[in-house]
This record gives sequence, C-alpha cells and structure tokens, in this order.
Amino acid sequence: MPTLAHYLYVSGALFSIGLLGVLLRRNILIIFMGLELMLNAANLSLVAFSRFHPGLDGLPGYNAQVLVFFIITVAAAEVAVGLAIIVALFRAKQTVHVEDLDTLKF
Amino acid sequence: MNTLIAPWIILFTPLAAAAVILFVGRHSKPLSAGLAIGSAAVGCLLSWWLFLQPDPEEVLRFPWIAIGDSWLQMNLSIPIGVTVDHLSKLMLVVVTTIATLVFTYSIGYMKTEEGYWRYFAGLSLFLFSMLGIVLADNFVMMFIFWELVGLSSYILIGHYFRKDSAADACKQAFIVNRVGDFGFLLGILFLWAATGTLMFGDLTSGKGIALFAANPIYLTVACLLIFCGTVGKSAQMPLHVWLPNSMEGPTPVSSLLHAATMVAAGVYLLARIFPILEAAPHALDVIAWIGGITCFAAALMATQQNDIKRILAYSTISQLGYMVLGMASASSADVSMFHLFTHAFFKCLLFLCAGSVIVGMHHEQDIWKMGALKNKMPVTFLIMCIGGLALSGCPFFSGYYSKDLIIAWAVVKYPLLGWLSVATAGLTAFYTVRLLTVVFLGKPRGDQAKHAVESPLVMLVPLACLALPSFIAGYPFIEKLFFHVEEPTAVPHLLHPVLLFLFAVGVVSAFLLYRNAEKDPIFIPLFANRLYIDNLYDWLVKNIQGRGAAVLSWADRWIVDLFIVQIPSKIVWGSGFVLRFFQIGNIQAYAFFFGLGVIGLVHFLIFR
Amino acid sequence: MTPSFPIEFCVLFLGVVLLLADAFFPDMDKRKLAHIALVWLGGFLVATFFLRPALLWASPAGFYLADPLGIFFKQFALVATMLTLVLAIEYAPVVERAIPGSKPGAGLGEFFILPVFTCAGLMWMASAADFIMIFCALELVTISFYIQVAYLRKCPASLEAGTKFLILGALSTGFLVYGITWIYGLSGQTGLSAIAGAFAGIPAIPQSSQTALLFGLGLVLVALGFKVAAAPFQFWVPDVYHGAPTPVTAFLSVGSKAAGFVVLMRVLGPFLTVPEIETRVITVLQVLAGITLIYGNLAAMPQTNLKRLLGYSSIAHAGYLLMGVASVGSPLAGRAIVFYLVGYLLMTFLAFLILIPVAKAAGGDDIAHFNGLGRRSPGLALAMLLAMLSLAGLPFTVGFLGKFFIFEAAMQEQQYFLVAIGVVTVACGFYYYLKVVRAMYWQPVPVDAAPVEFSPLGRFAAAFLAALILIVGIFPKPILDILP
Amino acid sequence: MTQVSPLLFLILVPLVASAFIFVGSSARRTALIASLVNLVFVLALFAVFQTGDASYQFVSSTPVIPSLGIALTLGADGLSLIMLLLTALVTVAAVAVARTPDKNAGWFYASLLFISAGGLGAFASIDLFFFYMFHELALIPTFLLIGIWGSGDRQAAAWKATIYLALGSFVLLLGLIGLYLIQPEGSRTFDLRSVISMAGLGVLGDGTWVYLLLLLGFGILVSLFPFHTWAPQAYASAPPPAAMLHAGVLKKFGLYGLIRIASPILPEAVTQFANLLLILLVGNLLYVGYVTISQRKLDWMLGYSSVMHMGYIFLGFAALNVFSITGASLLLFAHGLSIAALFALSGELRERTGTLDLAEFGGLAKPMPFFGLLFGFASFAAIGLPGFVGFPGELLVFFGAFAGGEPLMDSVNGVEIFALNNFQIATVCAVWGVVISAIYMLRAYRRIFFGPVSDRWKGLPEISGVPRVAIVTLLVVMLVTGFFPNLLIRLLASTSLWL
Repeated sequence: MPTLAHYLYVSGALFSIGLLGVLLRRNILIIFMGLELMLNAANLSLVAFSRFHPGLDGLPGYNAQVLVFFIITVAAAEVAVGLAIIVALFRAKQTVHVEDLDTLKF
Repeated sequence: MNTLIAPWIILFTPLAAAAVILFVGRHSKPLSAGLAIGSAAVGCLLSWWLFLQPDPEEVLRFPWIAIGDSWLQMNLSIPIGVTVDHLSKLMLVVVTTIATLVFTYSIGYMKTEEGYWRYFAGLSLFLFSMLGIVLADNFVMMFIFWELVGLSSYILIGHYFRKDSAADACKQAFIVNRVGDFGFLLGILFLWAATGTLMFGDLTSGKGIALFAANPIYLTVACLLIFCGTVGKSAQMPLHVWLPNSMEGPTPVSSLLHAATMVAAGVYLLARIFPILEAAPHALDVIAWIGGITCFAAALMATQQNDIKRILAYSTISQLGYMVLGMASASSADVSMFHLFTHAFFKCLLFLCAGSVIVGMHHEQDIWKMGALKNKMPVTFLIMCIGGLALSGCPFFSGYYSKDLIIAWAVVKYPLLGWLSVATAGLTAFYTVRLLTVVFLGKPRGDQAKHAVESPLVMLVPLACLALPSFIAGYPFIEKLFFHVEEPTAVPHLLHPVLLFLFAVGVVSAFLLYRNAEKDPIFIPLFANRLYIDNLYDWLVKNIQGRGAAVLSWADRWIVDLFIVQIPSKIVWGSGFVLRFFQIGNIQAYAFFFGLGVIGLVHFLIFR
Repeated sequence: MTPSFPIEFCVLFLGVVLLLADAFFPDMDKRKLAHIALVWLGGFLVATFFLRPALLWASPAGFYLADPLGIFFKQFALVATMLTLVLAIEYAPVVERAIPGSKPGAGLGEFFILPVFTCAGLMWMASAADFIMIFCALELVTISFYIQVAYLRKCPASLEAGTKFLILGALSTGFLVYGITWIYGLSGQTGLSAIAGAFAGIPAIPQSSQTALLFGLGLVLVALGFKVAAAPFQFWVPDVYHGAPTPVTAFLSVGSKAAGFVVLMRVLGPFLTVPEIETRVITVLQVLAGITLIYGNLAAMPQTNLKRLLGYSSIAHAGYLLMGVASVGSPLAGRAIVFYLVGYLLMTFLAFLILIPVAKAAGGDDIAHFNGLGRRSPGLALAMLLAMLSLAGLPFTVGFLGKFFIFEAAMQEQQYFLVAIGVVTVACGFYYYLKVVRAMYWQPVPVDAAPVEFSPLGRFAAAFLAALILIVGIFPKPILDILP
Repeated sequence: MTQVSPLLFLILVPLVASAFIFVGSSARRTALIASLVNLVFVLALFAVFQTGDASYQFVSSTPVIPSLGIALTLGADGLSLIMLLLTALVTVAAVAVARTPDKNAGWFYASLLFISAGGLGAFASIDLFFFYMFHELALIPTFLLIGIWGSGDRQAAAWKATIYLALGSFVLLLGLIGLYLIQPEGSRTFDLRSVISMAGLGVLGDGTWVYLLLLLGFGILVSLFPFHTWAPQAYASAPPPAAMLHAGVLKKFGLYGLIRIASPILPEAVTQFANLLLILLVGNLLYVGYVTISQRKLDWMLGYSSVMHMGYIFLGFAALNVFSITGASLLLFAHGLSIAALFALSGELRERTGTLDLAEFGGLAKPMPFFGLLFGFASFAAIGLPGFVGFPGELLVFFGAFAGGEPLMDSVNGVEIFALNNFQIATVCAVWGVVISAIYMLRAYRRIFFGPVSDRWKGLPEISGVPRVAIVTLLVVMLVTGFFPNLLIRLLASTSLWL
C-alpha cells in the first residue's frame, strides 16, 4: 500500500526529470515537454495531498483537485500559444534549437 | 577744536584725501599733490597743537565688533578708539611732520614720473594707516592698520610695476610682512585667550600682567609672538630681506615708509607693550639678541653695497636693530623712542639727499658711477654730510646722543651685545663716510656724474627743514621736551672714549681708502652677498615650497583623486561591465542560472 | 452596494466583443478598436471609484478580495492598459510594417485587443486571495504577454524574445505550482486567510513540516521574483524588453511588476504571522533586494540601447521595491511600495511614450538616436528629461518621493546594509539616466535628423504624464490619501 | 498658517522668469530683470526685518505630507536673510557678466535662474525636507551649464561634479531621515524649529550616526578634504556665471546646513567628533593651500582657493561658540562675494585673452588699469585684508576657535604647563593659511598685471558697461560690510541658532 511519501517521491522525480530536460535538451519542443512534465509532477503531488489529508468532514480537500483541473487547462493554453510561437520562430529562422537564439544579449 | 575730535581729524583727513585722489586725482596733478600735502599739513598742525595740550582724560570710542557669549563667559568687544598719551602724541608729531616734508619733496621728485595720482593716493593711504597704528588703543585696531600700512607699502613699492624687480619687491614685502603678522596675530590671540581683553590700557595697567603670574612661560611665548610683528615690520633678522628690495620704490617712499616711519612702527609696538615685556624677562633676552645681531650684521652688509639706496637701507636695518636692542635693555621705552626720533629725521634726510643725487644723476643709483658731485650739487652735499655725521654718531650731532644712550644701556645689561653694538658704531661711521666720499669726492666716474645738476628748490627746502632737527634733535633741551630718559648707572668708563676712537677710525679709514678709488678696493663676497641670506630664501622658496607644492598638487591629481574618485567609479563601472556578461542570451544558460537561484534561495530560506 | 466582481468580467467581455468586431469588420480601421477600448476602459476606471470594498464569498476560503488595495490596483491596471493602448496607437505603423498582410492593418487588431485581456488578468490578480485564483490570473496575464511579446512574427528579435519569455515563464510557472502544492500539503488549504488560520491553529509547527513549508514558500517566492524581475530570476528581462514591441515592453515592465508585488505582499501576509518563519523570509528578501539593486544598476551603466537600459532600470526599481518589502515591518512600508509603483508607472510610460516617435524618426532606439533632441524638438526633450530625472530620483519629481519613502521605511527597520547599497546604486542611476540627458542636450544634432512627428493623442498623454510627475512629486497628498 | 510668505515670491520670481524665457521672451533681459527684482525684494525684506527678536520672520507654512510632518515652511532669520542677500547679489552679478551663448541662450539663462531659485529656496526653508529639495533643484542646471557651455575638459568635469554631488546629497538625505527617526515616535517632524526645541528638551535619541551622515553629506557638498577634487575641476571648466553661482552660493549650502542643523541640535556629536573634523579642515587649509600655490592656471587656482577657504568656515563651525559661528557666517557671506567677483573677472579675462595660463600674462595693468584695480580689490578681499568683510569674519573665527575646546591655562592653581589644545593648533594652521593665501593671490596678481607688458596684450579693451557695474557693486558691498561688520553681526545675533 503506497503511502503519501511514495507519491511525493515520484512527483519529485517527475519534476526533476522535467527540469533536467529543460536544462539539457537543445530542442525547444523537447524543452517544452519538460516544462509540461514539471506541471504534471505538481498535479500528481496535489492529488496525493488531497487524498491523504482529508478535511474535517472526512472528504478529500477539493481545492487541490480543482487546482489540478485549472493547471491542466492552463497547460493546454500554454502549449497552444507556445507551439504557435515556436512554429512562427521556425518559419522565421528555420531552426528550433536554443543555441541559435542569441541575438539579444548583454 | 578740542582734544576729543582732533585725533579723529588727524586720522581721517588723509583717508578722505586718498579717496578723492583715487576718484578725481588722475585728471590733475596739482590737485593730487595739493590734497595729499594739505591733509598731511592739517595733520601736522593739529599734532603739534595736540602735543602741547595735556593728556585728555577721556577719548571717543566706537564699537566695531561687539559680541557676548554666554557659554564661554567671554565678551569680545573690539572698538575703534584712540589713545592720546605722551607716546602717541610724540609719534604723531614725528610722522606728520616728516610726512608733510616728504610729500612736498615728492612734487619735485615725481614731476616727470607716471602714475602721479596713484603715487599720492598711496602716500595718503599710508599716512592714514600709519596714524591708525599710532593712535590705536587696542591690539586688533593696531593689527588692522598694521595690515593697511603693508598694503600701502605694497602699492608704493610697486609703483614702477612694469619693472620686474619692483613687481617682485612689492610682492616679497607684503608676504614677508604677512609672515611676521602671522606671529603677531597669534600673539594677540594668546593674550586675549588669557586675559579676555584687547585694550592696551587694561593689559599694560598691571591688571593684565597679573593674570600671567600663574604661567610666565605663556606670557613669554605670547610676547615673542607679538615681537614677530616687529621682526617683520621693522625688518629684523631673519625677516629683513624685504627692506633692501623695497628700495625699488620711488625714493621719497623709501625715505618716508622704509626709513623714517613705517619701519619704526615695530619699535613703536614694543614701546606700547613695554610694561608687558618687562614682565617677561626671557622674551626680552631673545629680543635683545635679535636686535643686537641685526644691528651688527646689517652694518657689515652695508659696508659692501654699491647701490646708494641699498647702503642706506642696510643702515636703516642696523639702526632699527639698535632701537630693538634698546627696548630690551633700557629701563624705559623712551630710550629707543629717542633714537627713533632722531633717526627718523636724519635717515629721512639721507634718503631725500640720495633722491636728490639720483635725480641729478638721471636715476643712476650705482655709487661707482658717481663722484665729485660736491661741485655739481653743493647744497645736497652739505646737507647730506649733516645727515651722515648724525648717522655715524659724530659728537654734537643728534645721532650721537641717542645712539650712545642705547649702547650704554646695552653694555650695562647685555655686555656681549653691548660691545657688539659698539663695534657696529665704528662700522656705521665707516660705511657712511664711504658713501659720502665715493659719491661726492674723488673725480667723476661717468658722463652722468659730469653732467649732474643741482635739484630744484621744492626739493631742497624740505632738505633744509630736515637738516636742522637732524643736527639738534639730540640736544638735551629737546630731549627734555620730548622724553624723560635717565642714564644707566655703572657705565664702563672707557665706553665713550672707545666709541669716539672707533668713530675716528671709521671715518679716517674710509676717507683714506675711498678718497680717489676707481673701484672698491676691498671686496668681501660674504658681505657683498648679504651673508647669502637672500639666496637661502630664494632656494627655500624655489625648492622647498615650490617643489613641495608641486608634489602636493601632483598627489592631489594622482593620489587623492585617484583613490576617492577614479578608482571607485572605475570599479563600479567595471563590475557593471562584467555583470552584464551573465546576460549571454542563451535560454538554457538562463534556465541554469535560474535553477541555481532557486537552489540558493531555498537553501538560504531553510538552512539558515 | 455595487459588488466589484463584474468589473473584470466587463473587461473580459469588452475584449471578446472587440475580437468579434475585429473578425467581422475586416476592412475597418483597426485604430478605431483601440479608441473604443480606450473609451470603455476609461468608463470602467470611473466605475471603479464607485466600488465599495467588499469581501466576496467571505468564507475562510474566500478567494476574491476587493479590499481598498485590490480596488486601487484594479484602477492601476486600467490606467496602465489605457496608456499601453495609447503607446500601441503610436506604435501601429511599425506593427503594420512588421506584419505584411493582405490589406493594410491586417493583424493589427489583436495588437490592440490583447492588452484588454491582460488587463482583466491584472485586475483579478489584484483581488486574488487564493492560490487557485492567483495561479489562474497570473497565467492569464503571462500567456497573453507571451503572444504580445512575440507579436511581430516576421521580426526575429521579437520572436526570440517571445520564446525566451515563454520558456522561462513556463519554468517559473512550474516552480509556482510545485510550491503551491507543498504549501497546500502542509496547511491543507489554498486560501491565504485559511492558511493563516491553519498556522494560528498549530501553536508550534514541527521542524520537519516547517522545512517543507519553507520549501514550498521558497518556490512561490521564486515564481513571484520572476514576475517582478528580481535577481537572480531577472535574466529574461533585458532580452525580452529589448525584443518586444515597445508598448508591450512598457506594459510588461509596469503591469506585471505591479501585479507581482501585490501578490507578493498578499502571499507573504500569512507567513509573516509565524515569527520563526518571518525572520527567515525577511533575510531572504533582503538578500534578493541587495542582489537586485546591485545587478540592475551596475549592469545598466554600460548600456547603449535605451530599451535595454530601461530593462535593467526596471530590475533596479524592482530592487528598491523589494527593499520596501523587506522592511514590511515598518508602518511606512506598504504605502511606500504602492506610491513607488504609482511613480514608476508614470515615469516609465512617459519614457516609452517619448521613445516611440523618436525611434520612429531616427530608425533605432539607441541612446545615440536621441542626440540633439533638445534642439530638434524641445518639448519632447523636456518631457524625456523629466522622465529621466524622475527615474533617477531627483527632487520635485515623483521618483524622488518614492525613493524617499522607501529609504525612510528601510532606515526605520535598521536595514543599514541595504541602505548603503542603495546609496551607491542611486549614484549609478544618476550616471546612466543622465547619459540620455547628455545625448539630448550636449550632443550636436545629427546631420540626417528626420523631424519627429507625434500624434495629438500622444502629445496629450505625454503632457498629462509629465504634469502628473511634477504635481505628485510636489503635492503627493491626494495620492497618499487614495492609498489604502 | 494661511498667509503667504513673501519669501515664496522670492523663490518663484526666477522660476516664472525661466518659464517666460521658455515661451520665448528675450532671455538676457528677462533674467536680468528677474534677478534685479529679487535683489530689490531682498533689500526690502532687510528694511522690514525686525532686528532683535531671535525667531523666524515672514513665516508661512503649507502642509504637504502631514503624516510625515513635512510642510513647505518658509521663514527667515538674520543668518538666512544674509544668505538670501548673498544669493540675490551673486545672481545679479552672474547674469550681468554672462556672455549670451550663440546656441540656445534660453536654456543658459534659465539654468542660471534655476540655480538661483534653488539657493533662495534652500536658504528660505525652515522645513528640512524642502531645504534639501531646493538645493537639489540646482544639480541638473549645473550639469547642463558645465556640459554644454563649459570649457576645457568639460564633460569629465560635469560628470564628476554631478555624480559626486548627487552621491553627497543622497547621503545628506539619509542623515536628514535619521534626524527624523531619532525624534520620539508620534511627534516626528521635519520642521527645524520643533526639532531644535526637542533637542532643547533632550528628548532626541542618539544622534551620533546622524551627525556623521550629515557631516559626510554636507562635507562632500562643501568639498571638505579629501572629498574636494570635484570642485576645482568643475569651476575651472564651468562658464563664469555658473562658477560664480556655484562657488559663491551653492557651496555655502553645506556649511549653512551644518551651522543650522548640527550646531543647535547635535552639539554633543559635534564636540565628540571635533578632532576628526579638525584634521580634515586643516587638510583643507594647508594641503589644499599648498596645492593652490602650485597651480599654473588662474581658474584652477581660484577653484582650489575656494576649496581652501572652506577650511576657515569649517573651523568656525567646529569650535561651536558664538564668536566662531558668527565669524563663519560672516565668511559665508564674504567668501561668496569675493570668489564670485574673482570668477567674474577671470571670465572677463578669458573673454579678452582667450587663455588663463599665468605664464602667458604680464603687465596687463598697463592696458587695463581699472581692470587691474578691480582685480586687486577682489584679491585683497579674498586674502582677508582689513576693510573687507572677510577680515572680521576670519578674525572672529580665529578668536572663537582659539577659545574653543577646554580652556588652555589654569590660573587658579598655578600650573606651569604650556600646551595648546587641538582647536588652538588648528587655529595656528588657519592663521598660517592667511599667509598661504597671500602667497598665491599676490603671485597670480603679479604674473598677470605686473611686469613688462608684451605686444600681444597691448590694446586689450578695458572692462566697462554692465559687468563693470556688477563687479563694482560686489566690491562696494564687501567694503561697506567690512567697515561696519556690526551691521551683519547684529543681524546674526538675532538668529535662532542659540534657542
């Protein structure tokens, strides 16, 4: 029977993987996926918390679960906008590699 | 006319004259001269009148600065007031009389010169300042006019300002006097801090002196500091260098300021504070030594000068040395004041004669270009002889009485210095006769000497007027009229014989040596070069002060500025320049820094 | 009593209507949209003054808080948006050039409409009292900003800026939600007041959970620090400011910074009630403020591009504001921060407003493009001078009063180290702001200087802002009275 | 209070005038009229002023930030009235001698007027907050004046001076905030009068650090050694009117502030750090003095000399008794006038000869005797010759400083020890400073006006017209107040310094 700790470990792992993806991968799309992964890590731990900390009435804390839905929605919106920008970028510069994006500096 | 108002009229008439000349004088020469001489004459008459009055009980006084401080329990009230006592009345008479004569003489001397109005304005300003010194009733007022005579001397020495030598001379005169005033002002501060008063009356009335009983060292220091003022103004060693250079000014100026009156102000100052000095014996010793050394060294230098005016200048220094020595050794200030009195007349006379000679020689001052002038300008010769004899202490001439009196006192109190001054007497005779012989006897040594002409009457009359007092001013009946001096007791018996002998030796040797010498038969570089003191000062000013200041200004630009301004600003700008390289433009670098920031922040938040 | 929640919905509705209008009347002059928006937003602004402070659904879990502060920042957001629209109208030609469409002005519409949506987000942020609310409002603002920053989609710089903003913004969002997760996990609540209540309930929080709590709070602080451009989370700022369209830059630097600070103050509220947490939080804030001050001011000194310079300067001002937050213990602090934000709005918008026509005329937004402006068009130069002096914090301008209040609060809290840093950085500020003044007045007029034309609306706005900078700088009393 | 103080009018005149200039009325005439109006107005104030009552007069107060006790409170007592007169005089002179530049003259005169307004406002404010704000009003005009119309390495000079002054004044601001914060909670205010009365009641907190902040801030503004290097450079490259106004008026703000704020409110702190201040001001007097001697250019020399003279005033402040403070106040006035006259004359000289290098001059008194006369008057006024107001000032400073510190000789139980306390040692240095200033001034005068005149300078035009009148006016004021210093001293006796 997995405890809260297990869930938190998993979500922590997810979060770290996402962060590493952001830090290490060169392709903006992959980086973007890493970011989504981080959000989902948060979702996982939220749900876990809401399950394992029932309120006084014995029901799970619904605030967290509401927040989860909002996060999913927002993530979707973010992806929509993000992909649009990336596509425009690709049209303009024929590249989706981060190291090509350094005209603005210093 | 009463004794309340008279001093103020005497004091301010010359100032008014100076102001008027300054504004309108440039348009008419007679007006300038007339105003100046008029103001001097008014002063002269009033002074004589005042002199014959008994000392007034009360005098007018106006507040100049008046502040009270409740914290320090001290009041600072600096009035502008006058002292009318025997001393000041005597000085008034001397100053105004001589001033009147010299002013008159100037008409002739300056006839052909430029800046006529400047000259007379300066003279009137000087007269005002000098009378201010004489009449001052407190230290600050005296200091004020002390500075003002410095200013007028600056203006008058620099009359021929287009000559580099004159320009340098006036600058030097003012600055050297400032150095003396540095001490003078400090002395005033010392006295005030201890007694809380600045009035001569309170300080000399014994009330002031009593305060010092606790701390004689303090009083000694204070007196010596005030004496610095004398050293500067009366050209004592080591601040004497400015006086010979001040001969760059017109000759009447030299005779009035730098022989008769202004340089005597230092002696007058000592006379004013004589009671305080008596309370500080150690200070008196120092003063005596400075006076004695000055009078001897200056005489030595005088023997080797070739400029007619410089010879007289050094003799002035030497005579002032006598007076200072007298102040230190005699029982009353009158002894030195007596010499000041006689000296004022005959030294002024000598300078005016020199001026007449210079005019006759078309402004040639080197005595070795003169000669045989007795035929060309007999009157001048005759009168100058009177002055010379008075200076060299020939019996029955004024100088003889006053100088011997000082020497007697000196021999009694400071034997060593006394005998030094005795030797000086011989030297005096020597250089005086040297001067007279070379200038008037022998044969002409140049065209100017051949074509020299006697001076106009306007110059000769003042000479005649001065010749009389130079002759008789020392006689007892006059002495009794002006002074109450007593002979020292226990004077060595052979003093007067020795003096007479030295006088004779000086006269004869000089006459024989120089009777028909083409050039100076004896040459002693040490004396000719004024004991190298001027060179020492030049070196100090050039190398110590100049170089030091240059180093400091370099340091200001390259050390202070560097460390206070340049380096900090450069550091800030540079670090900004470096910091912006974090902004390398790569997203992942940013994300990486971001992550570091997160770690740092969380670590800081949790583990501290 | 007028409930205040409709205001945001009205703004949102306005945005939707404008979008529809843009879609259905393709060949209208899109500037009309901007003017309509201006009028309506002005109306809403007036309306806000009739709002009574109200706590909606004021349960312990109340998530919408229309307190005076909130209402004030709704007005703040509305003003900022209106000014942005004015800038946008000035800037429209550039957009048209950057987006060659089938007909002139194609794709111009959204450029005017998106700020309206951002405005709604900002207004919700001003009232958000619950992490859910905070998150949604924040994302509404951020995402709409992604689009605006990358709006000039044929211009690489704008796209690059957009991408950077997108990635880093999403990253900070990730940290935000993860932090919220942990705070929720420890308190079991998402409402701020509820969280405070939860802490009040537990007399002494056990060490382990306190650590976890601090961890969560730390991550939230990171996200908010990103929003307000606090070092070391400021890296996006110069690049994005540089690349984004100028009106968006202005809006970004004022709107999101202000909202970020409101949220920051609201979020910190419950945590500062716990003493052992408070001290730690304050020290962290001090460190953040110090680094931000130093980085922003020093790195600004060598800049030559004005937009980039203003980017760094916005970091610097974030530093001063954080200084105020760090001395939140002082009764002066809250007011100081709000007043500073007001002044910041005035002077920043004025600077950008002048920048647009000058850059248009000179063909670039470097400082060198301002050379000789003092003789070319004295009025503009005077306004810019005023903006720069106010940013530098010279007396008789609103910028000075802002700094004065902040430093007073800081000294009252004995933050002497921060104050010392502040002194040095203020001097640096004088240096780089006066660089602009020098360009305008010392430098000669360039030979090929084109005449600067400036629309009447822009002139009016500039004069209005300049006047306000002076008036509020001399008589701040009215503003201070409005302030909560 | 509702009635409007006449001083407000005084401040507004220049501002309104510069507004007129911006809308395009002839710059020079407007500026001249405005400054003359102000001068007349100040003189009128002198006539109305009741000597003898030690409180501020012409007071009016409009609350600005009541919650912080900030109000635009204007008022004048003897000291501030004297400073106002100085400001008005120097403004007139500066505008009079100003050469209208060919490029945007409007800004030029407007900047001058702004500096003047700043000075007037600062000296007329009782409220410390506005006292500070008005001073800052002059910062940017100085920046523009030096940067646009300066000479030599003007950009570097402008940057240095501006950043330096900004830094100094910000430190000063912190000091003022500190002064606000050490007041008891609830009754905090920026009103100088009530702060002084609080100090009298002894309810203020520990003011040591406040004094240090004030000293550093004001010190930088007054170019206290070693924070002086900005001043000579700025004055050397500033256009003459700017140099006159800045060296003559603005520089006095710092010392005015110290005398106004520190001496009545924080006397303990002042005495506690007296030795530090003494060391620094001796640096001003001797170190800067000798640096001045070795200057090769007239404008640099004048700049350094103005730095040096601040030493006397600092000494007067440090000694903290009524003699020294009165002397310092007189010196504020005297030095303001003399340095203004000197900068004006050096500006005229540059106009004529195109150089200020002392080595190139000589014999100029021949072609322009009146110029030489004026310059001589100004130089002698600057070196404290009796007859000019500088002399009583220096004299009082010396007397006060020499009486400062613990008394020197104890005549009660006759101690035979002879020693000077630090104040007296500093006084000795200061008196030597008088010699130094004589050296460099006369040296410069001799180089410029004496000696043989080279053909190059034959036929230089004599000084004439408006500048001549202006400079003569300055000198006459110095002479009158120098002959009758009690005129000013009686005013100063009725300042609120000693409440």
